[in-house]
Amino acid sequence: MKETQAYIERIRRVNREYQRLDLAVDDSLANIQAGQALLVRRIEKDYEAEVWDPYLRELWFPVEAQARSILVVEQRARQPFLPGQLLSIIGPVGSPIRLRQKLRNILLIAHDSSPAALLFMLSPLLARDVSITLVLMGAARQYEASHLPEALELIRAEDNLGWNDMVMTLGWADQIFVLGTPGEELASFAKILRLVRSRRTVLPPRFIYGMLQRQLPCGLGACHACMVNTRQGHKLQCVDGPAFDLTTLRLE
Amino acid sequence: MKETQAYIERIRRVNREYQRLDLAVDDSLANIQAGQALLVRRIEKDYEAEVWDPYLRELWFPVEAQARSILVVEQRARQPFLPGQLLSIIGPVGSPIRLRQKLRNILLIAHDSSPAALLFMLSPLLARDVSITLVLMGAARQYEASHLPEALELIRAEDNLGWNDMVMTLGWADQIFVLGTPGEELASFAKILRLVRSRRTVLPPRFIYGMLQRQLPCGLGACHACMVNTRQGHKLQCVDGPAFDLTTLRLE
Amino acid sequence: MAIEITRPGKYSLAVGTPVLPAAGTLGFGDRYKRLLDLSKLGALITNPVTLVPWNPASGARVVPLDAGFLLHTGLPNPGLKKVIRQYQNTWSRLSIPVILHLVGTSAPDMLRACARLDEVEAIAAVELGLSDDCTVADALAIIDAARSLEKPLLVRLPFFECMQLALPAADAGADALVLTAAPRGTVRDTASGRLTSGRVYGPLVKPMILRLVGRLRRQIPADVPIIGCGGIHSPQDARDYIEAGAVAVQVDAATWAQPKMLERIGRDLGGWIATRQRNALLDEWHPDMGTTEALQRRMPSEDQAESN
Amino acid sequence: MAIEITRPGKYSLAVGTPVLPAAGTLGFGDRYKRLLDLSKLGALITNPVTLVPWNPASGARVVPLDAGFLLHTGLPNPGLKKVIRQYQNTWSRLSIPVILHLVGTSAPDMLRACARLDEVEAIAAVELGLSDDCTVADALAIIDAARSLEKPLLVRLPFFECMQLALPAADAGADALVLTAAPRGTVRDTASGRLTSGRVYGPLVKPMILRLVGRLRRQIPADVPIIGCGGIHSPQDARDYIEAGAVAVQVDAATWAQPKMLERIGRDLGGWIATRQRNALLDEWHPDMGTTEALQRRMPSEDQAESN
Ligand SMILES: Cc1cc2nc3c(=O)[nH]c(=O)nc-3n(C[C@H](O)[C@H](O)[C@H](O)COP(=O)(O)OP(=O)(O)OC[C@H]3O[C@@H](n4cnc5c(N)ncnc54)[C@H](O)[C@@H]3O)c2cc1C
Ligand SMILES: Cc1cc2nc3c(=O)[nH]c(=O)nc-3n(C[C@H](O)[C@H](O)[C@H](O)COP(=O)(O)OP(=O)(O)OC[C@H]3O[C@@H](n4cnc5c(N)ncnc54)[C@H](O)[C@@H]3O)c2cc1C
Ligand SMILES: Cc1cc2nc3c(=O)[nH]c(=O)nc-3n(C[C@H](O)[C@H](O)[C@H](O)COP(=O)(O)O)c2cc1C
Ligand SMILES: Cc1cc2nc3c(=O)[nH]c(=O)nc-3n(C[C@H](O)[C@H](O)[C@H](O)COP(=O)(O)O)c2cc1C
Ligand code: FES
Ligand code: FES
Repeated sequence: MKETQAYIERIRRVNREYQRLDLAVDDSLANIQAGQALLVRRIEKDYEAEVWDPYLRELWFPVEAQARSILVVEQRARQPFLPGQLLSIIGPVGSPIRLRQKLRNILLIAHDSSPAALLFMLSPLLARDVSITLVLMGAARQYEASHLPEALELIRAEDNLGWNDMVMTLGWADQIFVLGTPGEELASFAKILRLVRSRRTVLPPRFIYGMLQRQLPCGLGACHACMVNTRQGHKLQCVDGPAFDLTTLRLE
Repeated sequence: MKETQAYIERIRRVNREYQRLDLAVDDSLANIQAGQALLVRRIEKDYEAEVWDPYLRELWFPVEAQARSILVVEQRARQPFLPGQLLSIIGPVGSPIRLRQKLRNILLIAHDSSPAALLFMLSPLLARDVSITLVLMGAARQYEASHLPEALELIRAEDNLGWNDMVMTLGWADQIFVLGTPGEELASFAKILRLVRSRRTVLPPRFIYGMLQRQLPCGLGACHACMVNTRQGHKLQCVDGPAFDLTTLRLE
Repeated sequence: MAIEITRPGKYSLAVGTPVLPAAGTLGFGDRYKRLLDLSKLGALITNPVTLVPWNPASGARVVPLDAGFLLHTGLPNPGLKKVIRQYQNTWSRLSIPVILHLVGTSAPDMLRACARLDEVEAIAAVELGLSDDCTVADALAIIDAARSLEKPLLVRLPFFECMQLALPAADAGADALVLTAAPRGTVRDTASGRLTSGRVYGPLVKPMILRLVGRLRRQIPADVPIIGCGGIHSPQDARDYIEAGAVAVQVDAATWAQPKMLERIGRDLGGWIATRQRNALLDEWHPDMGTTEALQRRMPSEDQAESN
Repeated sequence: MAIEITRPGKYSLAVGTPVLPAAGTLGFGDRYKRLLDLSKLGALITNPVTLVPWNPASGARVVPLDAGFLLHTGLPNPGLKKVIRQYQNTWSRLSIPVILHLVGTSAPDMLRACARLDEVEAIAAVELGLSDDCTVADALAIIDAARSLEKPLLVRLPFFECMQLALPAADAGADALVLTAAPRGTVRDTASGRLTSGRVYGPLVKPMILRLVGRLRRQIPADVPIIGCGGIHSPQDARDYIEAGAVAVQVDAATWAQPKMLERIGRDLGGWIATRQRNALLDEWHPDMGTTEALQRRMPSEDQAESN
């Protein structure tokens, strides 16, 4: 956890809706892992002469690591970025997600959210021959996925959040990671959890995780704005998260 | 006086410090005259989704008219503009300056201010064979003028606001227009007026004008933030100005 | 649609649209005619007027801030007598009621001003502005004197003092409370380098005043309408005030940045917008485009932009 | 440099640098160690602590606004006993004094809390936070109980109520007044669509609080120092508060956006910056650059940019 500077090295439009930014980052971010994120602020040369809108740092989950010091992020294409733009980054923020050792089938679910926060694990998992299913639900069904690896099984859910072969997909999965509706993440997790429980009666620990993507004022455990209730007491998204076991998170 | 839209048609860097923007403007601005200005706000396609920083409209004095609906403005080169940028314009703001009929020699003075607000009259005056002297004083001495018409006589004042041949220049001038220190315009006018009075004992009416460039909240006489005191009572920069006869303006 | 924005009773004022310009925004009604359609607003509120003429403030008047600015005019005006003489014909010709904003200086001033105001038919109601330094006792004396008026009396409360003044003002006979005048602040004027005071405008003012409206709506008698004012920059901002308990709103500085926004908020809350479909009557829901329509004329088409 | 930030007398607190983090900004002192040099600040003020544990607020916690944001945490904390147990060693090791922020709930709570606080040597002073809904009588009872403390007592006043509470709080024995807590506001949470309340942060808060500081400095006894807090985002903002009469300042949300800014303000007002020349010790006056220095490494040179 450090404050460092980075700049936008390259900008690629990957499809109609999204662009990917290659960020040249400090070495301290070289070992960032899936689940961890960056708190990012655009800066000018003169750090003091800042624009205060937007005020808080944005939470960027990398989607790919290229060279040692190049992290790739995915942003809406209509967001105006320029190569050479300087960034101030606080990170890595959060704890790495904990994948099972003997993982064979992983299920990723994005409900009303871009799946970007789930994409960083794709390459390493594909390299380990893990089969990956990505289910896009609700508003996420509109997500354009043409740029994602072909080895990925992509499912667009139906209106009611279900999909063909849902029972099989849920049965096969060794581990599930869920992104929820922005601003309503807990309600969204509760819905998905109900769906999963209706197909699998026993949910072992460390089987299904919800990943929080709330805006973080401080990002390092000081302000307590990101606190969640769990059966093990209060936890912080920015320190203990972003992934929380959905069977222990209090979702009301 | 209307609210219309314009866009930036072309951007030219004219020297190290300045760029000129060609604005494609509404026909209602075709007859804008020297002294009049535009109140400008950058807008997006969706007028409601505005950024509120900067909040107030900027005051832009055109420096040149090209085709019927092209107005040129001069801006600092480091201001980031893009061709195609949409603008919302309220204008023309203010009253045209009143040039003498039989003008032969005009003296323009920019004290601590870019001379941009004085440049719109250059071409028409040069076409009428009027000789023009532009004196750059104080911080304005750094103004890069390589792009201004060669026919213009350019003088950079000395530290003490004087210059070689000052007595002659002041003696010859039929009319004088002065721009003052931003934020301290009245004090600045008072200084220049003292300087002129020390060389010419009689200052006829409509001989020496100060041009105000204060930021205008409304620009059309409603908010009364731009009020000045004159010997003829209160006047508004945005309606009666920007040029005021320095012998009638109350400068304290 | 007729919305009563003052207490029902002997004198009451109804407007067609619950959107008004805040005092000081539109001048006296003659300046914005070409930039917006006043008939889409509920009423005109005039610039502040004092019994005797006031001079403009000296020193810095406008200081830009982040997403806002500070303004200090000194409320210059030629005094009540001259204002009435100069503008009463303009007001008579307007299709909407005129509310004169009267600066609350002292009780004797108010008695004299009200006597004069009662004679002017073109004025439908009076909005009283109270000073920020005014004690509860001062305020009550001024309101009491202004209550001699035979027209509806709106009282606009200062920002910091409004929790204290609201209930006494309602009890003293205010027919409506306007919450609030723009908050006062002190900033460093970048030009002169000096600390300088004035009123602060910008979107960040809204959350604080919206909260005051919500709280005071629960505290003051239900028959005294509240009019919300502060930081309104969009139709949704205006609707937030209505949801918090205001019967109408006043829009201030946003009008200078985007004149048509005031009209658009008026159209929206006044029920004037019938449709928001693409290609519907352009003038109805892009009123700010005026006659230029540069968008249509020359903007690169969406598809071109996408294929870059 | 030693600056007394509380009333001279039996208990008084002096700091080396008149810049402090506002309560709630830095946690309990263990979180920001790698992002800023605490020794460049005058003291650490802890997150708010209550006698008994408090849970986090439900619903929206962070709502972005124009040049600002709204925050509502509910002040979650594990209660005084546990906080002391957990952090007193951390505090003992710090090179700057620690001020514990105590939430002023009730007089009996305060008596119990102060008895406990007096036992903890690592705590140099207490800052008392008063609720926005608290009447003058409530406030006095709470301050009176907290006055049982045998350490300096700073009192942080709520925004809207501070003109009313300042003089009574000083008379009741506050050793310093902190002006003010962040103002409360109500905004529409875009995610849920509901009106939601919390505290408002951003640069536009500063003009209003700066004015309050200027006015109150002239009203309260000269021996009661004022500490300014609200909307400080640069060394100049901090200096404005000092010019308006504050003896020290607290920096709040700016720290989250630019952690090094807090340190930079501390360096600036603490007299730590000896030079501002180009090519002077980089670490001294671009402390925010950390170890990356991307600027030097790869920025297109000025000349290239100029020749476009
Ligand atoms: C014993 C105790 C326990 C408490 N526990 C908690 C707690 O667990 N969590 C917590 O958050 N607070 C808690 N509080 C604090 C209490 O909620 C605060 O008094 C309140 O949040 C203060 O907010 P406010 O002053 O901004 O009031 P207001 O602005 O009046 O807001 C009060 C509530 O009404 C809503 N509201 C405001 N205006 C409107 C409107 N116009 N239309 C619709 N809704 C509106 C807001 O969303 C807000 O939640 C507790 C207080 C006490 C005394
Ligand atoms: C009869 C009468 C005539 C008046 N005439 C005029 C007039 O002609 N022009 C006019 O502008 N106002 C005039 N006023 C209004 C008077 O000045 C206001 O009461 C004052 O402006 C209120 O400002 P404030 O409440 O923001 O006070 P404050 O914030 O206390 O400000 C008062 C003045 O002190 C300065 N100041 C504030 N804080 C500091 C600080 N910390 N350090 C240094 N300076 C500081 C400010 O620049 C400001 O000018 C008049 C008032 C009366 C009663
Ligand atoms: C009781 C009172 C008397 C005032 N007298 C004068 C005055 O004589 N001249 C003047 O210019 N302003 C006067 N003002 C106006 C204030 O200076 C201040 O400008 C006004 O309240 C509004 O400020 P604003 O322009 O920042 O909105 C007076 C204000 C009050 C409340
Ligand atoms: C007297 C009082 C009692 C409070 N009790 C609780 C409580 O039991 N639980 C809680 O979460 N917050 C409680 N609060 C905290 C408020 O909800 C509020 O969050 C707090 O004052 C600060 O708000 P902020 O997080 O927006 O800064 C209490 C506040 C006060 C003043
Ligand atoms: S974001 Fe501040 S504690 Fe997590
Ligand atoms: S700018 Fe508003 S009256 Fe001149």
